[in-house]
Amino acid sequence: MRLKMDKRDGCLVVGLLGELDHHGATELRETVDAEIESAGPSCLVLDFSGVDFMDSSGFGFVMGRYKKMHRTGGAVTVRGARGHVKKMLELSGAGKYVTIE
Amino acid sequence: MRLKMDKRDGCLVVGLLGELDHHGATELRETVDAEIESAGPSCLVLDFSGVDFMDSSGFGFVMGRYKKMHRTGGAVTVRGARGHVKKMLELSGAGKYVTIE
Amino acid sequence: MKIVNEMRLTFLSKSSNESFARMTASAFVAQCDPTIDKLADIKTAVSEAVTNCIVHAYRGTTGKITMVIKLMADYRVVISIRDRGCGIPDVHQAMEPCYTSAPSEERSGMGFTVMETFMDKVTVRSKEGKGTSVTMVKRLIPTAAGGAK
Amino acid sequence: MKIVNEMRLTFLSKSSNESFARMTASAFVAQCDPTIDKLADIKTAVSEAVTNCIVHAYRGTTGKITMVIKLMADYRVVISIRDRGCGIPDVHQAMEPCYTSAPSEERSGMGFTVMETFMDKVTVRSKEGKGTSVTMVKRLIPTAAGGAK
Ligand SMILES: Nc1ncnc2c1ncn2[C@@H]1O[C@H](COP(=O)(O)OP(=O)(O)O)[C@@H](O)[C@H]1O
Ligand SMILES: Nc1ncnc2c1ncn2[C@@H]1O[C@H](COP(=O)(O)OP(=O)(O)O)[C@@H](O)[C@H]1O
Repeated sequence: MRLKMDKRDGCLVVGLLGELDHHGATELRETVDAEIESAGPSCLVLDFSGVDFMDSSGFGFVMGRYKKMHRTGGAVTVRGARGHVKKMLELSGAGKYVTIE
Repeated sequence: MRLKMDKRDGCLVVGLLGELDHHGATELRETVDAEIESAGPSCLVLDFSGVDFMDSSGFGFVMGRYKKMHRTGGAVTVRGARGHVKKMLELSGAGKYVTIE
Repeated sequence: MKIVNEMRLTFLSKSSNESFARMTASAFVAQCDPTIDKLADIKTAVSEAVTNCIVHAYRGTTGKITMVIKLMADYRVVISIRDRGCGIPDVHQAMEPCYTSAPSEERSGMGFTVMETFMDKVTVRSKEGKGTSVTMVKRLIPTAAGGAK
Repeated sequence: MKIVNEMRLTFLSKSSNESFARMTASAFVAQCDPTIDKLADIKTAVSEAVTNCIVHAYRGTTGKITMVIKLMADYRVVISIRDRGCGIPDVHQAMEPCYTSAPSEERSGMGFTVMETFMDKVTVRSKEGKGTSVTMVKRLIPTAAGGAK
């Protein structure tokens, strides 16, 4: 997977590109977490508009970032999911913890 | 494979869409030959701009149509091949028998 | 029921093979002209089963995973994914939503739930120390009783 | 030389599996980040070898074709395609450009020539009545001696 990271008004915006499976999630996790630790954003936006595929490893990735942000009181938004990826996010029940736009 | 057939000034123009392998060539052969027999064109144009892949079964397909047209004195032109398909046509030596544009 | 086409793929339990397994399944099933939605369902279920072999069955080692796909004359697709890894001590518990033996690795415990949601039938056979096989069935065209295409 | 990743695919000698075999090879080799040109070369060579199993080896019947792909640590890809079909009586003759035993079916006799043109090495082993195996090697990155990438 590839990443685009951007800071806007105290928010860290992470654009994910590619297939968010166990392999992809493993590739991204460290980079995103390192950025969260150094930037200390009050909110994290995960832009899923470039995600072509997601399985339950993607749920784990979203919830893992939620837990990390939650520790410092930060919020997580998932944005731009389409088609099958959107269906998967709904199935995951992640909407109870993070905002799905 | 899919086909588009069109008649222009005594020419039969056949647009091929898809992958021209042994499976694809087998699918097309009869349809194209039936059209040649019923229309009796003086020239046959094979439009390869929609061909994404070709292997040596494609050589056989081109030469087979050349032989058929040649019997009644008709000519064959292959048009629009790109990239790998073009490289394959050059390798085939078909240029000695048909016009490659 | 007659098998129209069949394939067997064996590959190593490396995470880079997850997408390869999905693509292979998708390329094979594509012969039946499934809808894009059904193809996505199948890719997702395959991804779950294959990931489980990599993450759980062969934890810390590299082993072989076998995927067999059968296209049936009645438009059912039967996919079975097998490993010779650690096996599952309690299959019933493993299949419960949110149960995972690896929460610290950000596993959600939703793998089997996803398979059951997207496929028509999921059967799991497992033996501790011997391995696990997951067989999943999907109907590509609803049966006559189920209505039109 | 160390094998980095490996797969084995078995499928039936149906012509609809020609594109499936190419796609599978392409999806597996894609892990090495080959150029688009080299990937097209590999797909073409795989297509030739698989088609030969369908058209010649199992003429008039349906048999099994096995494709094994190994990705080596030195960026070589080794692909072997095997059948248990009729075998080739004279391999040397079979590999000559334009030789075909089936001219009436619009075979061009260029299959082996295409494999040899697009791959770095092609080895054919065959035994009449037993089957044929074609092993093809392609270097994805030229060796140090061969120059830069
Ligand atoms: N192939 C397998 N081999 C061994 N254990 C498995 C296998 N597949 C699943 N399991 C067990 O079942 C549990 C639930 O699996 P699953 O629902 O896919 O969730 P997750 O993979 O997120 O843990 C896993 O945590 C693991 O303990
Ligand atoms: N797997 C095979 N089994 C049996 N015969 C084969 C096989 N592959 C090739 N041959 C023989 O070698 C000949 C040349 O093969 P090839 O160069 O691919 O050309 P073509 O397939 O167009 O005939 C074939 O015509 C056939 O007689």
